[in-house]
Amino acid sequence: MNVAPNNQIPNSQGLVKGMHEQEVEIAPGTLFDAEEMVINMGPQHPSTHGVLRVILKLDGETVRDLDCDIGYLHRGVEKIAEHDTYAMITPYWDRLDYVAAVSNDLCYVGGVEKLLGVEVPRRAEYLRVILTELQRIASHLLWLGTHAIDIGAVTVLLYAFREREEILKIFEDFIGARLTAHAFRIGGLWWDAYPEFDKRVRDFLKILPGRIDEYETLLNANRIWLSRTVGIGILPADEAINLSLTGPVLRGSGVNYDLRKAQPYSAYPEFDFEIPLGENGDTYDRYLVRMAEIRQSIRIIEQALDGLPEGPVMAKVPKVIKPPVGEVYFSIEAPKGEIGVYLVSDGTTKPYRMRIRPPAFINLQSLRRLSIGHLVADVVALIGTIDIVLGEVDR
Amino acid sequence: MMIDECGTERQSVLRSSIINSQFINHQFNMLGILTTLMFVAPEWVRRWTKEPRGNAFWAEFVLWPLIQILLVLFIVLTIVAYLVYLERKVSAFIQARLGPMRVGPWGLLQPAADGLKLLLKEDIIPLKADKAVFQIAPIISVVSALVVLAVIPWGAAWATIANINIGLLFVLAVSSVGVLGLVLAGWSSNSKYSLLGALRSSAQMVSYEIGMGLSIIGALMFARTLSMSGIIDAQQADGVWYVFFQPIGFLVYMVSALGETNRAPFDLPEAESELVAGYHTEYSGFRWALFFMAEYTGMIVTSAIAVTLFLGGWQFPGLNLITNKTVFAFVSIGVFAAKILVLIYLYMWFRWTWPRYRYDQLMDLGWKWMIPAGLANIVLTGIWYVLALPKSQGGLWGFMALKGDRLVPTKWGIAYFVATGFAVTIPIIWIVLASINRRSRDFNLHAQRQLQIKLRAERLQRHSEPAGESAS
Amino acid sequence: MSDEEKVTPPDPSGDQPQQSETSGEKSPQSAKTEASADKPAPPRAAPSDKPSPPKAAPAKKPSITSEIAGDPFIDKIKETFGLAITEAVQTLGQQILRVNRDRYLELCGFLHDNETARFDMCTDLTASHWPERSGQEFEVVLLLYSTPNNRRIRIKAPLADGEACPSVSGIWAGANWMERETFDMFGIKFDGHPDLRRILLPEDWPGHPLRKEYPIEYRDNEWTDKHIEYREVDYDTSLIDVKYGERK
Amino acid sequence: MPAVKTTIGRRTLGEVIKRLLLFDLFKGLFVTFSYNWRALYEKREGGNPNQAIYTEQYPLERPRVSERFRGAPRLNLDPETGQTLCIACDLCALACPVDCIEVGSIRREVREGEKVNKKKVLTTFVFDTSRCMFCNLCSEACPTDCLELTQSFELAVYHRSGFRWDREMLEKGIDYVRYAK
Repeated sequence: MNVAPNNQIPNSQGLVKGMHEQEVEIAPGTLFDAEEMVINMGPQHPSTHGVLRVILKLDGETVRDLDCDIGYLHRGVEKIAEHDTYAMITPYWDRLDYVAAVSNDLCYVGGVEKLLGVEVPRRAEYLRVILTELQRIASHLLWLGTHAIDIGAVTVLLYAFREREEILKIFEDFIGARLTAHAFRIGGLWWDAYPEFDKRVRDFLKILPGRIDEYETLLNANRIWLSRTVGIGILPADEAINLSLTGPVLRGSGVNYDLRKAQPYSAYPEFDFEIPLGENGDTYDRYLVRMAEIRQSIRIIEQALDGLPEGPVMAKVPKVIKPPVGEVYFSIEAPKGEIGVYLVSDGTTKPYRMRIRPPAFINLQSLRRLSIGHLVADVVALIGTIDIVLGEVDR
Repeated sequence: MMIDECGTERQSVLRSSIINSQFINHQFNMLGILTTLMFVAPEWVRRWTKEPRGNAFWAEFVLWPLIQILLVLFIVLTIVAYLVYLERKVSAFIQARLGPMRVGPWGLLQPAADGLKLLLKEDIIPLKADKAVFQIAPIISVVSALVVLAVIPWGAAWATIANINIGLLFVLAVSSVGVLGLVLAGWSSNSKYSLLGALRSSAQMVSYEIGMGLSIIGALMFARTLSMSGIIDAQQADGVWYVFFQPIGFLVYMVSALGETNRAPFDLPEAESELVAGYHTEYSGFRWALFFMAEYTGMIVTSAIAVTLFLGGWQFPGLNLITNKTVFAFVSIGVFAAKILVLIYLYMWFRWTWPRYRYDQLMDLGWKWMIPAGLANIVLTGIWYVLALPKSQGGLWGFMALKGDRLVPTKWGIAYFVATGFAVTIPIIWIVLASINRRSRDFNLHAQRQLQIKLRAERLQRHSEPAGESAS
Repeated sequence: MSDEEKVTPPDPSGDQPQQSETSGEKSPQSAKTEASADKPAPPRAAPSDKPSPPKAAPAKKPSITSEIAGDPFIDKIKETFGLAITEAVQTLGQQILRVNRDRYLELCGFLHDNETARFDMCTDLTASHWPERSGQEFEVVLLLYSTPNNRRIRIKAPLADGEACPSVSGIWAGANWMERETFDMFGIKFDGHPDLRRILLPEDWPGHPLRKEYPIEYRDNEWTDKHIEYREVDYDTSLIDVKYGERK
Repeated sequence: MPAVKTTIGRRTLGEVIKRLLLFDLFKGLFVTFSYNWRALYEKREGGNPNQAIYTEQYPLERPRVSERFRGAPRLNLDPETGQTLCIACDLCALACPVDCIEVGSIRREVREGEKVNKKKVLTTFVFDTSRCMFCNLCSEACPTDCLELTQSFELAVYHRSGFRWDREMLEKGIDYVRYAK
């Protein structure tokens, strides 16, 4: 048995120093001599949503301490970006948060457009909003399914995937790819909407609210679901802000911070929608917030479809993109939170430095704060509630 | 003593069925061949051993039971394989999928393919596992599940392997040995996930065993026998299935049975999202299949007990119209199987609908809800029973009458017991449970919510004080 | 058949960035080389200029950076910190303060606690490497956000190579992992960080990849030698079964 | 901004009774049972979101691949002459973020009517589909609509070397296996 040595002394923040080295050692003594058991959750584990490795220090089943080991998927996107031209970097952004590729693209092309001073045609902006909101729905549906399956409700996963599949089909017809979409180009879109786009999206939006009701029937009032989520991982607003959380995790704690309203980008100021906020900042509230966000996204898409202007979808952008010397930080509200790009340009065709502000990476560090004192089963629920995608955490 | 008793009972049953010569006319249809095998075979064996008719120990207690055992094992294990298929199909249909479709028409040969695959798979034993225990554990698990099949009254007359007079006790005793297999599997695997799963399962099964034991006592008060067929006969004599007398008992039994068989929403020992696969994480191939077999046999067994105790066993209104004994026996098996299947569908339906409880909540449910409910049910049932006794025996209303040598409720008595079961027992037990769990942390979500709001308000107050201390 | 058959072999991928860099900066030159037909043009540089409009020569665009003027809060910071604020500019409407390393932590505390500003969220913390700036090779970039005021500010603290930066993870707990990542990628040490370890790369990984001197083609190093087992694989060529046929 | 409504805060008598009768659990059971029931009798039509069963039985039912789908690469030929459209300009290789394209060309004299021009002519073209991330940047960069990502998506091969597509393969396309029942 791998047993934690007793001599690990938590430092000022309570983190176990040198967990990496020590947890593989086999300490002399039996299970019953040691006060705590160190257990590896991941990197191959059904509910770590990828190759996340969580090292848990357990007392019985209560989590005493926790450390996340990440980087198994590290590709060095920021380094690659320094060697690629601006247009070539976009596909890499698809592969960060690969369940919300369209949102990532919007962040990157938005950043470059801001640096270049390009004005994107209104039709393109509207189409971008439609696609990103569809992507938000898709991402939230995937989150819902995986979160539910973590808590044991398997069926919701399949239902959610069915609806997500419809979105992916719309993407495939529009963009040409389902997952890693490469949806946007600097200056607009490569493709205009296909003829039946409007009808397909509307058909889907007609089905979706009923389906969300179905998920909520299965989960919302279910006593097992409630007892698994209510009061689990409570995060007060001030702490959530201090931990730099963004997205539904922050809004579940009642902080009204949504970049679509706070610092509007693209065509968002033209739409009427609300930001759902939680009250108690527990797992259940974060679940409710996301479900409400899906409904708000439906509203936005309907408005965008109604007001979709005619015109070109691509601005006049030089083939060789050379932004002026300077730097920019541009961020959007991705499904996981605030995804941002910090671009430093030295006037050449390649960015001097590109920094991705990864929402899931930064949200993930709250896992330790959330989990300590809860049970192993709650850690699973909490990983789910943070909604991480390891492609983005590791970059 | 016991063996003698049931032996003579069996002989009398056999003799009577052999004297009944109807089946001989139907020898050439399938039914006939089967009945011939089951009834004449012991007779042949007797003649072959050339022993006097009254003293056929070998035939009576070894050979004939062996045939029965093999038959039941064959049928039950086939059913188990097809239960897996059923589970996959039911889950698929619930989840907007198709399920297995490729092996055979509608995937009907999938269980065979799965079995073959599992047999051919590499049998992996972890390097640091306790090898002997690792190998024995699944056997213990599956044997304890299969042994119980011996006393289950599959149908009328001859369809029970052993009709012993302590059948129910035997079931409870043997099925609780199954937990030993899980614990040993978890321990010997030398894996933390397995160990956690084993610890969970041992605690869970031990706790739910209590609830289960308490829940059946109410029904036993009416049946007044522990013999499985006796219970069914008692329900026939009383004229009503005990689920109507014992709604709470049935509910508690079903919940406990879910917990006992480690099915969702109580599948904590093998909660795949937390413990990968719990106690059988390190198992592969056919050893793993044995655990699977044990689980599904456990489902059959618990359902069979529920059917026997609460749902009238193999009885069904109108079944007595069948006069042919052989047909009656087979129809009764069919009825019993159908009832089991309905319960198993319930198991599957629950599993694919609800989320999973957390470990401590599961224990709370067992200890704070199921056991008090079972106890209260016993007390209340006792009170109703005593009140309904014949006036000559000190009862208040005399809703029961002596029929032969057993007390049977009259028509008013049936109405009285059903009414008390539903209209009085349920509210009283609910009040009892509510008062017990009023301050329960995990179940009183309202209180929990209020506490959070209070804590949050405190935090915000603290936060609104002039900042500065938070800066380093 | 012409005599001068010259197949231009495609370059290995590592070369490519350099090539297109030259195409960006020295496009007049490359245009000249293309014009002379005898000499083969550098394979990558020539075509990239073709589609670009004729005025390919990079006209110096007006700078997008300007001094901040008339912002009372920035003025107050300048007043408080005096010469420690070496630069206060805005780019595309985004305010940037450059502060000396010595008073970096103090400024952060001020921004966090100041009642009017209350930059309570550390949106991002990163760094950039400027090898040609001697003595200020690194720049820690801190992006702050104020939830009450919906306002952003960017703090930059220049550092010399090897110099440690004060940690702000005591002010914003969220900066913890960002600082770890910055340490991992740039090798910048953060004083007072509770748990400064590598986060994305393995503990014993050589080098810090986002430094400019770190090559992009860097697949096999001591770490891979030590941890990844190489095995010779005999390819079973019978498995190679590529069919040609009519497109369906 | 409206906060999310949380249904736990208040408890009316109705809610208590519903909870007593396990209403929340039965509601969920009803949803799943309705699916199960519909699955038994409804006509099956793969990929229809209104049907109770959504499964598309892939090898039996071919999926509908959209027109813009970015799948296997192809080098288009001139439909009249049968010659390649590629002018060996190398733009695709330059545009590729993962450098999976290698264009080989020679400079040779080509007779065009009266004139004899010196022109770059395509010799080899190698496309590494194992590295390709199907971003369409090469196809967008192509000035002659020669390189194109097509709708075929079954790119699995038995050996790594099968990912390296040469010019012949790119022009003719792979003969991928279609699975019969």
